[in-house]
Amino acid sequence: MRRFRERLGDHIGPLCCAIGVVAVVIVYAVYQPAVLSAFGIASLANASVTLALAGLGQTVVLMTGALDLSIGSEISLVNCFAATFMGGSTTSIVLVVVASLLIGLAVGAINGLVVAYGRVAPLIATFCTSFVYAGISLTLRPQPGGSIPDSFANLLTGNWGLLPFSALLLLLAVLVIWLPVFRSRLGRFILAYGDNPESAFASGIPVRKVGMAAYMLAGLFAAIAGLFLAAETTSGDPSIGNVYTLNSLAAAVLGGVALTGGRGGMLGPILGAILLSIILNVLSIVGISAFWQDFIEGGILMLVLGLAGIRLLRAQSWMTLLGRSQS
Amino acid sequence: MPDAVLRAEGLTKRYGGITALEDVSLSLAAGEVLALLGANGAGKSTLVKMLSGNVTPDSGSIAIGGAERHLTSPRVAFEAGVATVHQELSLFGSLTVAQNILIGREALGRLGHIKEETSLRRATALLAEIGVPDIAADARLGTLSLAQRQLVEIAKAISFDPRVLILDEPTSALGLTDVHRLLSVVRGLRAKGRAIIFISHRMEEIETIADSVTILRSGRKVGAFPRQSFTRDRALELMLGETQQQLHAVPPPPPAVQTTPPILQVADLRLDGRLNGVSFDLRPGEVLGLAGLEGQGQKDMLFALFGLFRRGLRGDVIIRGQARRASRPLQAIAAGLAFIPDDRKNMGGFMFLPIAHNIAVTILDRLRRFLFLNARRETAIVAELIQRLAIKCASADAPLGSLSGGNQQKVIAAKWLAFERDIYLFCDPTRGVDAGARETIYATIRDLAAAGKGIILYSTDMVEFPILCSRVLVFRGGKIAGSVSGAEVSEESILALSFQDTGAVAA
Amino acid sequence: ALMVAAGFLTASAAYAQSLTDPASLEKCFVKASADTPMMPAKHKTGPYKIAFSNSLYGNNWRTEMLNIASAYVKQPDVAAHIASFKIFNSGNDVSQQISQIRSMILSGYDAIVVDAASPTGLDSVINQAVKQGIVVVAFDNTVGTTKAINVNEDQTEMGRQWAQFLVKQVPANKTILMVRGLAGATVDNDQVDGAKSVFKDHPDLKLVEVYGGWDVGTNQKVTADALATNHDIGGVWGTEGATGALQAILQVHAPLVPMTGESDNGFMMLATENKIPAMVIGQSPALVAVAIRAAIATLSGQSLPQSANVPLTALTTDEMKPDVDFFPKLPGSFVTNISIPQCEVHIPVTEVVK
Amino acid sequence: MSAATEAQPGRAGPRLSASIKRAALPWLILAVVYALCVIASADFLTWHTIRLQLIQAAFIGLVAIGETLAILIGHIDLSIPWTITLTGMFATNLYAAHPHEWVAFGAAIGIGVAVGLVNMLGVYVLRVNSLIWTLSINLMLQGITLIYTNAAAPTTVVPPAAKFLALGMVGDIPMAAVLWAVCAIIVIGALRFTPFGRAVYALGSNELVALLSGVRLARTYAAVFITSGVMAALVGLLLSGYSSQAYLGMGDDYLLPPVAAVVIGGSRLAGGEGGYGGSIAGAMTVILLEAMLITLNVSQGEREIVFGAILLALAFLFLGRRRR
Ligand SMILES: Nc1ncnc2c1ncn2[C@@H]1O[C@H](COP(=O)(O)OP(=O)(O)OP(=O)(O)O)[C@@H](O)[C@H]1O
Ligand SMILES: Nc1ncnc2c1ncn2[C@@H]1O[C@H](COP(=O)(O)OP(=O)(O)OP(=O)(O)O)[C@@H](O)[C@H]1O
Ligand SMILES: [Mg+2]
Ligand SMILES: [Mg+2]
Repeated sequence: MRRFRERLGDHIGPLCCAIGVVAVVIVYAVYQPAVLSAFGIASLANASVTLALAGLGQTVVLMTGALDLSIGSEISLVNCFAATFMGGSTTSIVLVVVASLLIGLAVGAINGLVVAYGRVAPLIATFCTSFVYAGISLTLRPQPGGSIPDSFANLLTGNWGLLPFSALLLLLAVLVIWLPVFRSRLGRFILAYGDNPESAFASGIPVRKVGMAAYMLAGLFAAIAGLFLAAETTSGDPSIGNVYTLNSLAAAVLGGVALTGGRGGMLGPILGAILLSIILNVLSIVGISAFWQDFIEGGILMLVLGLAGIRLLRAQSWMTLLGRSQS
Repeated sequence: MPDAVLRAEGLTKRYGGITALEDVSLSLAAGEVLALLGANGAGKSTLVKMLSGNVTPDSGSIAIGGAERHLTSPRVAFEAGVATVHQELSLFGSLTVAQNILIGREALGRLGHIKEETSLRRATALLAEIGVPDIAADARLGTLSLAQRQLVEIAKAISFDPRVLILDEPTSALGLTDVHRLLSVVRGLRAKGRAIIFISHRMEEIETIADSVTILRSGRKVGAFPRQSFTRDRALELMLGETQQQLHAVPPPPPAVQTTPPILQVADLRLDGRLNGVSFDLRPGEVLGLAGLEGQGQKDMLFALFGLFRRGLRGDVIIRGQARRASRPLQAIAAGLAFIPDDRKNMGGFMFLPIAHNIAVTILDRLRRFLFLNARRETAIVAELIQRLAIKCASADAPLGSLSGGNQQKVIAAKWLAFERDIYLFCDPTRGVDAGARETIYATIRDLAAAGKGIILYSTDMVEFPILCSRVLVFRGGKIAGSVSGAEVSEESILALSFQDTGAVAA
Repeated sequence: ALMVAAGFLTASAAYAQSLTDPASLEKCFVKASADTPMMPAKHKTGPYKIAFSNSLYGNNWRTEMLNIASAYVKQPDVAAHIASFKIFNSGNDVSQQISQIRSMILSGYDAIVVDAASPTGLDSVINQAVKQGIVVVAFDNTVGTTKAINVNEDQTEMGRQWAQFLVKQVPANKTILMVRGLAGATVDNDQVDGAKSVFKDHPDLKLVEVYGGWDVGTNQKVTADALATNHDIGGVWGTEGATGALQAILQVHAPLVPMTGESDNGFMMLATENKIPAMVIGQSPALVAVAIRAAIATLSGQSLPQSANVPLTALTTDEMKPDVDFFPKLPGSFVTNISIPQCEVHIPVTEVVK
Repeated sequence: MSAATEAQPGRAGPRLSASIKRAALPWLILAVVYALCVIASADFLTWHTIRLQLIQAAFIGLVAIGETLAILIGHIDLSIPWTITLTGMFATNLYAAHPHEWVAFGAAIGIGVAVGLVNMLGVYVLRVNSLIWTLSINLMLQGITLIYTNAAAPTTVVPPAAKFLALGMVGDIPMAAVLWAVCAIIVIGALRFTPFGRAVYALGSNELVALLSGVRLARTYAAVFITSGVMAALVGLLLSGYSSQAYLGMGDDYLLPPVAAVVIGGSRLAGGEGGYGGSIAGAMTVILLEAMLITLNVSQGEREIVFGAILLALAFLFLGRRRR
């Protein structure tokens, strides 16, 4: 029983998100039954996948107890790169996809170098690099445009019966990146490092490499998100990623990932991302003015952050409370 | 000695002005248990941290199995065959017991994935081997008690199957039965030819398990001898050195006059599991000691009085006849309490702010003239305190962090002398403090008592009680196990009360 | 004001027939270039379900535009063609707009009107909509795909006309300050291309370019900066937000010079008040009405150019009439050209200011 | 004093010069940037040009007061942009309806106080990471502004006092700069010479020690975040005065530049070290950098790269390093 409650406590974030998603989808379907068609499901999936990927990337970094404010710029950068250089031929598509993923790893590595080896506080470090990456996207592509071949676009955004390819992409990212990482030692190290950096060092964990790897994984997920956005919009836009920085944090926090590190899984952020993405759609379907969207989005965030804070208020001693001080 | 598994030569480590360890050499053979003895701050943990790769020595060398090794990180030490149980545990609350034990050495499948089942089996076997099958290998570490965690930490070190195993105060959190289990594991390892360094403040354990004893004092090795020539008296003399004589030379203050009404009354104070019904009185002019083994509730008692627990505290705290149980430090301060913490870095002072600001922080309201601080008065007060406590500093504007540990501790005391309170709570005020500074702090405590303040002193250093306290409460399991007062206050009487049920270990 | 509104209503009733009248359409929808193809007509019986997918919201122009859209579809002659009309706002988030249009496809609309968040980002979802038989009309921020009808004002021509006005007014060897819009935006590039095609024939004029971001505050700031380091400015080529440029000039007591700008109420008020030679041509928020009209016309069997421009109307200071062309009682940020007579779009002020 | 301190000139010397270096560095950076501006255009030598930059710097400098305090206590305030816009919108609108200046200024201060209190609630009471909390508040305020204004700039009627503060002149000196100077003196004085200042540094150095020393944490948090909110609100009014109207984009430039001003000004992002003196130099540096990049016609992309890289270099070299 105690074990069960423990388990439930762990999964309370994902559970709440799952309930939220189901509720929102029901409201959606009432107002617009066609959303349950193949095309509708693909629409929902496409709308959520980018944020889900960004949320996964953010989660990896959060689990080490740091944070990444450059995720949005990384997404924009890869998006602009892909839309600018992806030709029509299969070889060039493959090359650009590979190069995009490498760019994601590279910008992640830069963050990791600055934070883990340069010992600059994560907040400032990624705040600064986000400007550098945004500047590079703007220089690469001063205005939205470029092109993405239909074949690539359809590959990522189409659907096969009830199965949207975008959901497959997310599944693939989870199967090929998340699961192998978190089933391996690296994942264990990431969690351990976020849980207690001093213990991690004393346990012989290569702490700097782990910090670096976390940022590189975040960059990789951001790159996939950027590629998906390129396919979805068939173009590049230097500001397209901006919304994902804060929203990825929101999705992760909604999904029960602790900002203090050491805790989190992939289901929570994914469900959190789906909830956040669909809710805006539903708001406009239900007829709530767009002006309310920022308000509601900010409100949801404040509510979740506040609730997490209230949980902390139960801390018994002032030392644990103040010991949790901000990054 | 060709069969030395571990040989350290001339290890030295300095932290700023403090010499933690100076020119210490050590050699350890297979199948040998070496007990490391020394007072608090003698440098035992520093030595351990060097042998485990957590700290690099300023000078000196370490050889393992005959080959010189540069233990630049814990990983290198593990690879060299040295596993360590640190004084502060190196575990992860959100991982399971098995994941903790095997971190970095998990059983991997062909795809590089962790085989959790295998790990679980290995961890379970290991726990059974050290005689603690009651700890479930798949339990979350965060749900275990401190003693259980200590055992997990030991299992983790043993799982390396190390040539050298270092145990830094592994028994401080353990009860009698667990200590027995641990000691038999150590014996088993010795039988397998492992070399073991064992640190403990409990003489009985040393007598039971050690093959040889090395004694540190103030960072220096002051003695090493085989178990046969070991006696408690000799060890104590070497550990405490002349300081002890010097300290004993000062007469203890007179016991408090029992007729004055108590300034502080504590009645049945409880804090879930950590304090189990503590009651006592404190009278003006009295220095009341809180003694006992580490972690028996003495510190929690001080924290509770000073309002550091926000919730969960039950029972009464009565100050000058008024109920003043605090759930915030501000309330405690208003009720007339001052608190001098042991953890200088995290709880004591503002390391990067000037000394003057550190001292004046408690009296900001009193220094206010209109909107502004009365700078002249502040300077005068600070200067007076610096002089009174003989704080060695370049100027009152120097950052606190630039001072030596002892002087930092004096500054922390100074800020509560600036803001005169009725009751002073001293939490191990001499931890890591050199002999001279100790004297100043002792004198300060005596002066306060003479001025009619009530003082509660917690110390990990047993010798301080006889020279400072008129009465000592000995804590065990969050309760007062007994008390001694006046001339009865001695290390022996306190130890006797502390060990009442663990004293049998020696047998 | 009520009288005026009533007058407009009766007047527009008279146009009821001409909403889909080919001759009238031809006057309004001018082919963007000679080789612009005609879009095939649809023959659906009305009334039609029309959705409007707007992107950015939260500036005056967009707010007036949204009000105009709601007002226009209620005018009796238009309402006769419309079964339902719904507005969706996505913000400047391309994927949000994509998913909104996808949801419109699901809802079975006959036509979708779009002000796009990205010039290329919506192409594939629009192609999908068209494949489902939906008529898509993009305006203002138009789209790249040729499956949609694009309706706009010719930004290049606008920039050119402003420049032509200035080269007539500004003495030789002076500097012209170009307060551009948002760096990188297509509209900004088009306007400046048009202007430079004129200025290149006047090499004696020195050009200084700054970005004003199309808003008053930024215009004011960058103009103040530019005025500080350039002392022989003879004219200001401004666009949206030029009110700020004019305020900066007044603020630092720089000489008053000929200016251009879009149809901001404040700009026209200041220009007439200070008697500054100025020319305004504005991107009209009523373009949305023209786009809705294009959707109705196509659905009811008319063929329109795939890319059409609405004729421009320029106004100079001496032609500006209070309470007709500009409105001294309304805020300076009010965009004045809320009607497009060439397209038979007449919107009373009371419908736009709420 | 002399009796209390044993003279150890050998130790005092380098430390003193280190703190002078720390205080001087922002001004040195400013001097370098100004020299670059002069090289870019000799007009930067004229009082006329300097005056214009001074007005812009004053706006940044005023909000940097709140940002400096927030950073000194180890936090950050990213809710400034939409506090500015909401205040501009609300106060000018209110003034149009009730043309009394005190109504507008009262409303502005009210908004500032309210935002500050909500920030304090999240950061102090709920202990949410200030970066995320204040950004969420910023989003929320954006929503409120859009709902309230219906996304249209409502009025061009602006309180004359706001206009005067933003554009007026005292002799040859802009009123905005005078206001800035007055506020700067107050803040520097408060940080140096009042119990409040001591509490700010104590809190930023080590919150637990501050708590144990009887520093009134809630009061200090509230004062800091309310000051930040009120300064943002004030700048919202000034900006409305400057442009004779409030508009929706008016706060957009106030997310990063105040933080940059504080960081360039030498305050440690982790709190406890620094002061407002440096932020003054920082604010001018930020404005001059921008003016220079405009004069040089550097593209937006390059501008961001340069900006981020300079800030990162400063952080790496001596500002925001974590200690181990
Ligand atoms: N909590 C900590 N306590 C002490 N030192 C730490 C801590 N965290 C990191 N370090 C530093 O990190 C270093 C070890 O990190 P890590 O093993 O990850 O580095 P690495 O990438 O493997 O380096 P190398 O390339 O030199 O092998 C140590 O030198 C130590 O100084
Ligand atoms: N990181 C550090 N920085 C500064 N001083 C240190 C540091 N670590 C240890 N010291 C100092 O070195 C001395 C030796 O400390 P150490 O922890 O080795 O003592 P110990 O013998 O293990 O004491 P205990 O019995 O209390 O565990 C002490 O004076 C301590 O204050
Ligand atoms: Mg290594
Ligand atoms: Mg120790």
